[in-house]
Amino acid sequence: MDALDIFASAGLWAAVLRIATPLIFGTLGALICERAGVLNLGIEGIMTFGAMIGWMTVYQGGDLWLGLLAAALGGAAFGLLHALLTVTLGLSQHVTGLGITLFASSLTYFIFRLSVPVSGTPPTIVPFQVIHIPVLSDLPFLGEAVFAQTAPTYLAVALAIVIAWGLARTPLGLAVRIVGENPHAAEAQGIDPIRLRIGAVVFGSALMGMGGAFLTLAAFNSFFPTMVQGRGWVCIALVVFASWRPERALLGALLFALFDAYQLRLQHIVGKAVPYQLFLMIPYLMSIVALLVMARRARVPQALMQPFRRGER
Amino acid sequence: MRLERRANIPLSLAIAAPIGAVIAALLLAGILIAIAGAPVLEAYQRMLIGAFGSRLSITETLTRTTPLILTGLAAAVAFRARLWNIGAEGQFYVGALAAAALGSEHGLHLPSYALIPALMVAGAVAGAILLLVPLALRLRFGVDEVVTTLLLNFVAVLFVSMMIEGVLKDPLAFGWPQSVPIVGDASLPKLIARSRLHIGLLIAVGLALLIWLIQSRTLFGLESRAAGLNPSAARFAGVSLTGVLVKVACLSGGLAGLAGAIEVMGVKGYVTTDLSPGFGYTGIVVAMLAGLHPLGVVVAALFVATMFVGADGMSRALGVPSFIADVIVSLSLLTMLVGLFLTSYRIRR
Amino acid sequence: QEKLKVAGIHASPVENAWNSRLHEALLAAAKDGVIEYVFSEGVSGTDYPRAMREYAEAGNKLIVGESYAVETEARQVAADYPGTAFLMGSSGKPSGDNFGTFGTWNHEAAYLAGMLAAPLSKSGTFGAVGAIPIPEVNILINAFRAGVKEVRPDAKFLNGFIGTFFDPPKAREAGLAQIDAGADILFGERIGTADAAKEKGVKSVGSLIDYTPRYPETVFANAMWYFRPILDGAIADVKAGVKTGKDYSSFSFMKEGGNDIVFTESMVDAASIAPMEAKRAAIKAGTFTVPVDPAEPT
Amino acid sequence: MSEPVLRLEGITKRFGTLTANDDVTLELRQGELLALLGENGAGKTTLMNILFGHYTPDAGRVVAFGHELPPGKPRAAIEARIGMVHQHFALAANLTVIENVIAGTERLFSFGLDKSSARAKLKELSARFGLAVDPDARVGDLSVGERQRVEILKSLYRDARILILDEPTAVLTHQEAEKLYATLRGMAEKGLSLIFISHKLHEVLAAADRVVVLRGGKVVAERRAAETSKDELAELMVGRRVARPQRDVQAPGAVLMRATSVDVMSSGTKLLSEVSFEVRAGETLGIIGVSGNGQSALGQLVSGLAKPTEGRLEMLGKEIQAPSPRSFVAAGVGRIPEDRNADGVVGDMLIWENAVLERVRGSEFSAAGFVRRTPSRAFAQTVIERFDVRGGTPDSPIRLLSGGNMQKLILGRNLATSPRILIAAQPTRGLDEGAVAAVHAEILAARRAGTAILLISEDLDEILQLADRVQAIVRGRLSPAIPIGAADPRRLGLMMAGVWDEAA
Ligand SMILES: Nc1ncnc2c1ncn2[C@@H]1O[C@H](COP(=O)(O)OP(=O)(O)OP(=O)(O)O)[C@@H](O)[C@H]1O
Ligand SMILES: Nc1ncnc2c1ncn2[C@@H]1O[C@H](COP(=O)(O)OP(=O)(O)OP(=O)(O)O)[C@@H](O)[C@H]1O
Ligand SMILES: [Mg+2]
Ligand SMILES: [Mg+2]
Repeated sequence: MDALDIFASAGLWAAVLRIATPLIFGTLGALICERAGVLNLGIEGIMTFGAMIGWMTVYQGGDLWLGLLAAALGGAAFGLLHALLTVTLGLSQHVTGLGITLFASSLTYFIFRLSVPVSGTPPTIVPFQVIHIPVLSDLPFLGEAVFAQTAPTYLAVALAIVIAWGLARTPLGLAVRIVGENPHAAEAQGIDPIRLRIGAVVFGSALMGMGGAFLTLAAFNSFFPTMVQGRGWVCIALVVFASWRPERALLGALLFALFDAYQLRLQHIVGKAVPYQLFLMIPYLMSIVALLVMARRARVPQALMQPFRRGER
Repeated sequence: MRLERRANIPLSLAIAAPIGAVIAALLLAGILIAIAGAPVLEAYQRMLIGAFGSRLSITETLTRTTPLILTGLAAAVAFRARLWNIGAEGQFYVGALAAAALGSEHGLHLPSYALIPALMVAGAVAGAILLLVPLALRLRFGVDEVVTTLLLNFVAVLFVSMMIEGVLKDPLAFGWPQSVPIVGDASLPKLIARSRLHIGLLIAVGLALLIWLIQSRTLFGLESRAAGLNPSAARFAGVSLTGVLVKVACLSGGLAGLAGAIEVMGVKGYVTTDLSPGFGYTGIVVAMLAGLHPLGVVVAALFVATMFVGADGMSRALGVPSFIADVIVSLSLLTMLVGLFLTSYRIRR
Repeated sequence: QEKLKVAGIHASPVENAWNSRLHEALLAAAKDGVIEYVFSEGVSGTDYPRAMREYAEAGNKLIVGESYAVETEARQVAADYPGTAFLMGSSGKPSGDNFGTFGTWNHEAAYLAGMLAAPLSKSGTFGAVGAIPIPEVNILINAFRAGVKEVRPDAKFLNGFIGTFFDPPKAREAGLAQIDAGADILFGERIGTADAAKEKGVKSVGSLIDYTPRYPETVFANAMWYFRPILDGAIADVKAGVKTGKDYSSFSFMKEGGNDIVFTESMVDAASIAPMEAKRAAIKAGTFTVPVDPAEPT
Repeated sequence: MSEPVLRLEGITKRFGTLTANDDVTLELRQGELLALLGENGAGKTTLMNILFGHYTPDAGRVVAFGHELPPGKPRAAIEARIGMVHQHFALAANLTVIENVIAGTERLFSFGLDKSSARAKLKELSARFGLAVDPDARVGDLSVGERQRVEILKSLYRDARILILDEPTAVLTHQEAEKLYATLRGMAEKGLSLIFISHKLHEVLAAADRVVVLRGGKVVAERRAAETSKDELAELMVGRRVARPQRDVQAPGAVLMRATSVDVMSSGTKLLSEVSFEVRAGETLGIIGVSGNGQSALGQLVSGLAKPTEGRLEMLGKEIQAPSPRSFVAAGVGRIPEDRNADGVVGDMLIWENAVLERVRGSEFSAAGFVRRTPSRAFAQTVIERFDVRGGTPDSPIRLLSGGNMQKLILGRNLATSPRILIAAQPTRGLDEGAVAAVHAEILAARRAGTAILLISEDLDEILQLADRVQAIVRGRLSPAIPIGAADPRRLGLMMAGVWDEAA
């Protein structure tokens, strides 16, 4: 096998979808917050909490879907905290976000340690299994490459499409966009910018929680502290790369996952000739380049990071 | 509920708010401590002991304060001029790497009195360069620096990781990814024997004073303050915004890079990718708590270090999961943010 | 008899396989009434020396942990607290009278696991997933390969490093990538590898701890590492008041009970058991030495 | 006329210690066009913001079509069929016209967003009210006038029966303004009721049915438009008669500043084109124009903030090679920026710091990189005394000063150094009559002392009172100068509309 043959293997593409899934959830979540004008740097901590609480729910006997729901609710709760501080009070978004990340992750580890005293490797659950879709999963190559995923992966891709459509085509989506562009314009149209921003941050954070839960409910079967490993920051980068568009966020997550999956396979062929760090830098550098390209077109939500306080000029 | 900006901040409130915030954070953390089955009051007492109860704990608290002062200053001088440098973490790492590379066997061969300042300058220059990149993007292309500086943190850490697994790898470290160590002449003298406390603390406090002097007494201070508070008025008055921002970036990135260099020279001796437990990010917290005042940064850094070291010691003493320390630090940040907000706003109805 | 006060300082959360070996041995010793055990986990490099000093000042007589990320500072601490013994997983040398070190040597068991693995592969390709290429990991993987090669000299090997110690989903991806590339036996230095094997219905070998209960259909053999002999050795020295600044790695050897293979008979080729057991006896008897090769596997 | 469709009762609104609206009661009848008048800061916008629910009043209530509106809910106002055109447009620049118009019109949680029927309705409204605009254009690409139309269409789209317009003509050309008022009259005839705010008394008299005057947050008078005069309204607004100082005749000296065919470009658009003028010692050249026509760009050019892309700019007989604020200040140019809060002062810095900021690099105020604080404070004290700045000492933050006193300080820090040239951009914008008189007196004193003054102003009266010669600026071009003796409001009005006699 040489470096190019890798692209012809179905396993690569299946891996791309798997690796991308938590990133798709997280990126969509961060994107929704930002389209409404709120930068949510709490993402890394929220994903950590989601990973833990989702797993814990299932470990305590809950259904897998209940676990995913718990992760969403947990994410939403931290999102609400972030929103209360940054939207209602209008505090600095990046400082609060960093605080939430520290708070959510340390609280996660604390709770985990109290409820699961250690013994060897952490206990496991039975994770989401690959679903066999009649016909599609049996297709040659495609069946293996694309239709060999667990349910949350399909959910993530579907969500990306639904959110892309929703932002562009529904009254709610338009309201989110106008709040992120100019909350005063939104208010003048009878939209309550504060409630809408809170809603967007809560919903976006729920998605982040689900992204974290994918790691423990599908990608793996137990929770490890620090297992999120900077995936949240990758999502923040991907939102920028996607120029705040859900369909491009999906693409960006897949592209990044492709680099990662490729890198893991390339090692078999060339050893560690290319430092793996170079591959890991790609999403960040990609995003900075994207910012440069977009700079002239000002696609950034214009009210991003600008607090809106009612009755203030 | 409505928020209303206060016309002026009553002194009593300015004092009460931060105290109230700390109390609130401790009460909330108390719930968790109780859940963990430890005696809450004793826990608070243990925190105090953990931070100040012995020669060891005092020196440890001050050792941890040192990099926080520097990264706090880095954030404070930048934010003052409305340069949103979220990249102190990355600047810290490249500063550390520069100091380690030049301070090693293969680096500069200088006597100690020349080597130490040279390495500090090297660290500062490395940090400054890393911040000048996003600044150039902002000035040239109008790219917002919040996101670019944040993202460059991860690039910088990956770069450091690549270096310490590559050309700067310590061949004597048995394959562990760590940089070549600095030579003995490059390490900072200790302030107190048999402790980790080194003269970096004095340097940090001295720099805080110096920056305070610069900000309050010099032309650059006056102009950079004007540029931060009202860029368009500063421009009208003939202040070169670009010039101010470049200087501020050098100062801010330099301070963060210096923090990294000092941590290597004073404490660790070489670079690994876990050299910093988030000193760069915590520096932002410190700067915010200090209201961006350089002397306030010293106090805020001491506060954050106290909280962490105290809580960490408490967790060991009482067998509470050690993650409680970060919980307490983050809680006090969040409550402090709210507390400071309430000094400038009142809530009506 | 008075219990020895022992503190454990874990740089990672104790879920981490390596730390769990220390943690469990220490818990067991505490349960046996030999020691009193307190610990801290997830202690970052910046905080590690402070934790060492705090425990030393709190009157612990033996402090167990890992100095990989803080080699210089840890030795400094030991010098400052001559009354306390330090027993650290380390890549470096012992230091002074009270800074003892140990390596993680379960390569002998890995060699034996390789012998059992060899006939199980149809493709003749064997994968291995590691964190980063440090000698202890390299030696382990190379020993596994040597074991395989003894039985199947024509075997092909794949190797993947994931660049981090704490990303099981990524270890799983690395395992899947190797299966895609034809491997049908995986040597899992990292947790997560066996999940890939399980998912794809191939077999896997565990390292350090016994993964078989977790993956009963997948993990047929484990290269176990036992910390208790090292710990007992150090405790004995502390109690005897002799110098503890020495290398305790030799307690890791199979003949000391420091590492061994555990396997599920029903899952392996029955014909392969006898030669393996013979090798095992030879190792214990000292007539066979498993090669120690710290070079990075490719 | 008929029943009131809208009633504001006893509205009071405080910002901290400032009472912006004080027990205001107001009625609007069906089909009526009501003008709301008052000085800057009188509380007009605040009142309208309360009516529309942006602000919550401290006391009082709003009754529309017989129903009381809940306070602080724009949505309720919209549902009561009230529409508002904001002083600072409330538009999202990155969205299209149609998106700006339909946002919030449908139930949030529905699949709707029927753009095609919305487009049809918008086109119909555009045609009916003569408000042409492309529904699919990005709002950021529209001209100011078009954006104004979008603001109005937003309200009409929601079938507003009551329309509020806050200073709708401030950014429009004369013709655009006339067209707008014609449209508004048409709306009133179709049964809509309208309130508009304007500072332009002639517009008010021409368009409104009724005028309500606010002063210091209180309603001080109400008049039928047909039964009042400009003079009366002006006096009602200010509360007293204020005599502005008179200019005396004086022969001008040498040309101190000259521009020859200067162009200024900014990101691809030409802000100024072939601008030529000259100013002599002891003379005031007035530049009159409607906002948005290049007055700001001209102000920037002559303050050293914008560089000529073509043409020559000379000062004191020498061409300026590298214009910058610093080189202008060094050459002895005093500069008063058009927006004192944005460009004139740094609110959170002290008065003395603001007083010396422009000149701090000179040896008088600094040495070896350090600020010389004693002479700096002394300078500020001198300015405070000489120019009668009230409300602060050199060591108080400048934001505590009122607008007029702030302006006196800005004027003072420039005039205290006896500049050869003075650039005064909108020097009395937002000031009350007392302050206006003081500023005018200082400008005239400088003229007497031989300073060449370039006065950029939107205020006809100000130009007529201070200038010796006048040029109008229209779409980045300057008209030829006419002597003030030949100028009257009608002629200036025509010049501002771009109609100038090439021969003049
Ligand atoms: N949100 C606010 N917070 C604090 N003060 C305010 C606020 N809005 C208005 N003010 C103050 O209330 C007073 C009235 O302001 P308002 O904007 O209503 O005046 P206006 O009559 O519309 O003036 P203009 O002609 O300049 O538009 C001013 O002194 C203003 O500074
Ligand atoms: N955004 C605001 N928040 C709070 N108070 C404000 C705000 N804007 C203005 N004010 C207050 O409104 C008052 C009037 O301010 P303004 O600048 O309109 O002065 P002024 O009355 O016009 O003075 P002068 O007549 O001398 O020009 C000041 O006391 C100021 O503190
Ligand atoms: Mg005023
Ligand atoms: Mg107004």
